[in-house]
Amino acid sequence: MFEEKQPAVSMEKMVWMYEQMVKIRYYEDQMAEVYMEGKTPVFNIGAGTVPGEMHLATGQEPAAVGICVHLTKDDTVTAPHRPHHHAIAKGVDLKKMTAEIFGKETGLGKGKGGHMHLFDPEVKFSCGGIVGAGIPHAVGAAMTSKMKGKDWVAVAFIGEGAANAGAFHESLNLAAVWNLPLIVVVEDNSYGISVPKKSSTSVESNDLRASAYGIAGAYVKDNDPIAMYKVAEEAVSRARNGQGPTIIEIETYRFLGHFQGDPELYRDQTEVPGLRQMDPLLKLRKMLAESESINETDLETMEKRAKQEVDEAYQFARDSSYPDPESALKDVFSS
Amino acid sequence: MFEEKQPAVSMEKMVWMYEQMVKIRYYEDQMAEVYMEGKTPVFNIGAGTVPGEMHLATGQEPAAVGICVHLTKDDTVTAPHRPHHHAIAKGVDLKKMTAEIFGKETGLGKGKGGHMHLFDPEVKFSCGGIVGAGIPHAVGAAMTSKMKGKDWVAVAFIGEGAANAGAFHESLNLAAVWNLPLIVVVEDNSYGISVPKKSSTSVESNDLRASAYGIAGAYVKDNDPIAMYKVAEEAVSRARNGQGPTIIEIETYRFLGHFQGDPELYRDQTEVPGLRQMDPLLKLRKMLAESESINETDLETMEKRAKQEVDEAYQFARDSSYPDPESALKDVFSS
Amino acid sequence: METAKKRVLTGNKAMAEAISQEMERDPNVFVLGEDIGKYGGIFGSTQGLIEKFGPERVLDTPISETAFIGAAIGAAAEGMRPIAELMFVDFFGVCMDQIYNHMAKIPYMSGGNVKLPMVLMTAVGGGYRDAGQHSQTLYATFAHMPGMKVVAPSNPYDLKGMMVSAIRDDNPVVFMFHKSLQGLGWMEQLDAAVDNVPEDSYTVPLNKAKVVREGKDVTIVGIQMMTHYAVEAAERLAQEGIEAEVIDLRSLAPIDKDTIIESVKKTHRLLIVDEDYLSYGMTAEVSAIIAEEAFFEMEAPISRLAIPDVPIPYSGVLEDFVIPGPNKIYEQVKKMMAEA
Amino acid sequence: METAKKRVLTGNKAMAEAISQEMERDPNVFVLGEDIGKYGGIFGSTQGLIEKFGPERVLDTPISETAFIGAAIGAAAEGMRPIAELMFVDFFGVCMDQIYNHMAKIPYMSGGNVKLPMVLMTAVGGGYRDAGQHSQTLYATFAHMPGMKVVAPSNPYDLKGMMVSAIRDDNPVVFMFHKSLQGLGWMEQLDAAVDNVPEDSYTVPLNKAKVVREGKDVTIVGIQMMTHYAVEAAERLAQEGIEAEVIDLRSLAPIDKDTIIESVKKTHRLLIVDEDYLSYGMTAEVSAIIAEEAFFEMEAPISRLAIPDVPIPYSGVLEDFVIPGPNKIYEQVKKMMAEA
Ligand SMILES: Cc1ncc(C[n+]2csc(CCOP(=O)(O)OP(=O)(O)O)c2C)c(N)n1
Ligand SMILES: Cc1ncc(C[n+]2csc(CCOP(=O)(O)OP(=O)(O)O)c2C)c(N)n1
Ligand SMILES: [Mg+2]
Ligand SMILES: [Mg+2]
Repeated sequence: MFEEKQPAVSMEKMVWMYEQMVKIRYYEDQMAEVYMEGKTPVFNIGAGTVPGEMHLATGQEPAAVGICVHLTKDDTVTAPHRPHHHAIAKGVDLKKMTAEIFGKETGLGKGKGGHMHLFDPEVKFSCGGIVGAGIPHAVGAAMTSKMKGKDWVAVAFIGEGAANAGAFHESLNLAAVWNLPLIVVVEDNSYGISVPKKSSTSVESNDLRASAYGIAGAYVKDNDPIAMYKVAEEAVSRARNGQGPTIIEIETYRFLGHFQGDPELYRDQTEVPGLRQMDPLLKLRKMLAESESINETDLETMEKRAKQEVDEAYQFARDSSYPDPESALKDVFSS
Repeated sequence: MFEEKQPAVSMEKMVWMYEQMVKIRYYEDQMAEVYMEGKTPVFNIGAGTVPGEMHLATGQEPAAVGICVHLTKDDTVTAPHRPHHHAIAKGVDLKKMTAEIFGKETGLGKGKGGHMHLFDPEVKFSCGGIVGAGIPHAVGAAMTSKMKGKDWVAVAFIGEGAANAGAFHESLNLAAVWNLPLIVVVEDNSYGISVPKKSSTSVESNDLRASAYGIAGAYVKDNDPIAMYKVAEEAVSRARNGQGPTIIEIETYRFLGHFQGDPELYRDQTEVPGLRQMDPLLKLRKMLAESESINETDLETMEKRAKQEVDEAYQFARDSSYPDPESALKDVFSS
Repeated sequence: METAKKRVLTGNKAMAEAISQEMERDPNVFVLGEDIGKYGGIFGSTQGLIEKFGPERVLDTPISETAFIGAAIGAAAEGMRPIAELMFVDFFGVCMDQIYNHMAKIPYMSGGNVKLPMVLMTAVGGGYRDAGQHSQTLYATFAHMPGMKVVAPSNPYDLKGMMVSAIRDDNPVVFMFHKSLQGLGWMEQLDAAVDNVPEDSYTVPLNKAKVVREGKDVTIVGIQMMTHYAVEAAERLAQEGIEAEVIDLRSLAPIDKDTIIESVKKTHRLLIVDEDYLSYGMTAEVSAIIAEEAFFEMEAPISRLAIPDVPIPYSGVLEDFVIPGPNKIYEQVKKMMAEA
Repeated sequence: METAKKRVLTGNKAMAEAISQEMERDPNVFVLGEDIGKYGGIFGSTQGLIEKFGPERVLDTPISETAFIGAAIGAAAEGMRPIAELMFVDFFGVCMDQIYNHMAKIPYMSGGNVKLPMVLMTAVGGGYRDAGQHSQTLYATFAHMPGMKVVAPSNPYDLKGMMVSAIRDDNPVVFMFHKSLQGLGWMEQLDAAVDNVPEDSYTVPLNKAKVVREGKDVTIVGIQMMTHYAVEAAERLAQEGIEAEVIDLRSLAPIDKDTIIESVKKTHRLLIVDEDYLSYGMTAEVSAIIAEEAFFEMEAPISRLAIPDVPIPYSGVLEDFVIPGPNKIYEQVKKMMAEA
């Protein structure tokens, strides 16, 4: 448990992580609301301000912030279908990201990609809707780093369900053989849609699979951002120093359904309230509030700032125009 | 080394293995010759009695016989692009198999499949030309065994190169989660075509990957058929008793090129003579010859019998007719 | 059957009923795929099955499409009759080797000695803003490859009857169902997704197109959603005195040439409408068949409408622009009639 | 260039030269794939490269197509210009997700903000008895999908020039080379596999078909091996007074409609010949383009020849029966001329 005595993590980093977590949580809460606009009284996934599938990361903030705190914009992040927390922690342009999710012409992809397809080359962030498919892309970024003689690292985020896809195995073996600066972060939120981990995964945790590639593995329990910070710090430093790949698995919590609108008939109704009791955001806030270097006003100011940034992003998205229908024909090829 | 003192393997089984090894070796030697018919003086892969790619298993006999000795015709074997030793050890109809390789209408597939696509449902044998792709088929056979409440096992043979394909990982995880009677035998012949194991594989040996699936793993060194026998005996018994999958890796020798016609510029020219010194066939013969229960005449009789069976198969193939060209249009669908 | 006629089901329930009845009939039939157990399939095709048949015959899988579709092949080779669900057809690329190189070819390469009686069912189609990796139909990608029957029913009656046929067929059948025609509570509610479906088991053939509206002036060939849009357009055209004959292709492979040829012999004009990409797609194949086998029947160029060779974009305005709808069909026919 | 004209290369050496020259020109270009290092590529396309550029830029990979093609995508997104070799196109199914859902779509889904300047080169074609999983061309499987340029050159000159263009192109290019046209020592020796190839670098466009033989009576559209067979047939037909115009399609996507339309305006008759499966293939697309855009130019049904919707069989007699050859083309044209 991260309330326990911890070796020193600088207050600055801790505060950074907390602020990002606040931003992510607020972003997802807002999205949950906006997503229902135009979908009541009769839910219709294709209707409303934000249509299509929507996978929110509420409760999964620690995985993203605990490693992105060690990254610069030269480092690469690839994310899966549930990408908002990673995008925010990696510093993706929040306005353009939100506009993309709204399907607007000012979006990262001019409205062509949407929530599962956010690309911000400025901070080397990408994501996609095919489980496991982002791992090879991170391998390619790690290759580039090595070929160019840089100390850039590449981080691929995946869910625990994705660790059973062939792409996981092929990518880790390749990265290990080539000794690449790759880190795969497995977010174990207990489910792949409705399928519980024990029905999909033959080992307790995926860091154990590191031995199948002769690489480092680490496990973070209790959704603890500070433990994640430390494990990630080591992994990033190994990667930067040419010591090869790492698999990190973090136990995390999916507070919401797989996607918005998921009836969740497959999970015990008492599960989520139990998880909410261990909310990592509240725990970290409590810890900060109890520390001497930061006071309640500072925290509130910071929270306000984070939320304001989010509010501005949503406003920007709302104010933007939809793309010209004919623009659908552009961008297949660049000339 | 299998000359060393060994716990008891019945003479009957030992002799069975030896006879199969003789048959395989002689089959492959004959094939190497026949394959050149019509390809001299100018080699042309598409010409001759047996055209197309030809992957021979000379030197790799122990992997096949050491496990097939424990199987019945209710057990399933799936093999890769280098399938003759497995097919022979599993008891595939040698005449129809050879006719298929000759492209004749009496072949297992009426000339439609060829050397890489041998299907003998009578003994539940199949193979294919896509690296790793046979493993899932064996998983399906193992599922069937379990669903029907049988004690049938399924064995998937692959090369060490195939263990880095996604299908390997997905299949082993699935078989482990479902606790299926699956055995994957990895034949480490040091190369995937020209690529040495150390350039393709991030672990010493693939049995170590068993821990990534919480299953059993075993390693057989020195291409030893008797060590293979014992390891396989345990794996088969585990599978039959509902104790789940096993990965076996066996160190074996590729005496020939990847395929016939391979210039082998990538391997040291002294390597093969060295391997030939450790020929498992000669070693096993020596061991048998030194035993008390079998004499030289018995051995020679057996060798003759094995070779005769092979000669008859080749003769059958030669004597058979090519299929009617129009038959190419049949068998896409069964009615 | 008379009383059963009044019975109404959604697309997904019609499919689940077909599977359930076949599972009762034949102990070798089983289902496997992601979230097909308690969840009942993301698009509801397996609703109620696990409750009835238990987890031994309704198997939730890991996210390992190569392994579980390959396992279905292995099981089919041993005499089982698996139904594997690929959640979205868009995911085909992670397991296409098993589908294309093994499922489709093993029966042929074995000279007919290995049969693979299996169904690969998969959700297709767009129109609800799920973007480039979740909205394709990929009809032609599958139909191009010999060795698979490929069907795409457009209504609950056919979904049930063709699923029964698919399960009983001794060959691999790719069964594409359209998400919007499943009648799910969380999608737009379409009339086309609800239909009379008899409770008793029945079959609908896997190789027959169907004339769903008769007409003498122009033939419109559609499939799944496009059939419904074509009928909508035809009704509008009828008000202006243009009588379009609408054909629901239903089956992509084998393709029912005769029904199309017979129709163009009457109408002498042809528009083909597809929710797949235009180039190298279904519209091309149907056009080529006519240009080869009924060329002299045609009085005007053969016209086609499909996704204009772009990935499916996310934003509603863009997606609506690229997927053909009743309006585009209507306008295209008007243009054809004006020109010739 | 004048003196260079006499320089003769095989197909594989022309490709390797193109890659080598581009690697010299641009440090971001690198190659990865199975057996492309010391072995030089199973079909020789990377011969001599590792000796020249070392294992840092010529990378042998494990048998992990999803990982290494995906890695090429990731590297391209970071500004590298990878050339990935998929040894046989038939293996596409183990990595098609990376190709179809990522390589082809990321540029579009990113609104053009991510460029993927990469080449996926792969060996296609049959005729040498390698059976169902090693003999396909799959032209249409790739060309159907928007977001990739797909080319299939038919001679060493084009192999070099189009490879240079492909490497310099900022878009993903699928570069299909025909095994039989590589001029390898262990395959049948074909004249078509050897050609004049200038040493200096040059480019051949990726979107232009080429009239390789002029004629006035009938147009034959072919690609790769089929172009050569078409020319062979045309020469025989010429002896009988039938002048066939032969077009080498060269590029499947984008397809050069204009060259074909221009030709049929002259000949009014069209035969399309393909080494891919017939249904939903290239022959269908070309036919549909003409039936839509040059319908009134045609005086006879549009005819097509391709693999008759069966997997490629192993036995020589069977394979020869299913792959179109000069004879079948000759006979088909004779039939077309007799009929109309
Ligand atoms: C190859 C592939 N198969 C299936 C899916 C459908 N799918 C989307 S998300 C998901 C579950 C993913 O689970 P996990 O990796 O644990 O991530 P989580 O959703 O829990 O964050 C599935 C099966 C997909 N997108 N891609
Ligand atoms: C998916 C796939 N990729 C590549 C190939 C080409 N290929 C055929 S055999 C082979 C090497 C296989 O090596 P290994 O698994 O060690 O078996 P071995 O040939 O040594 O018996 C390769 C790369 C293939 N057939 N399938
Ligand atoms: Mg999960
Ligand atoms: Mg090997």
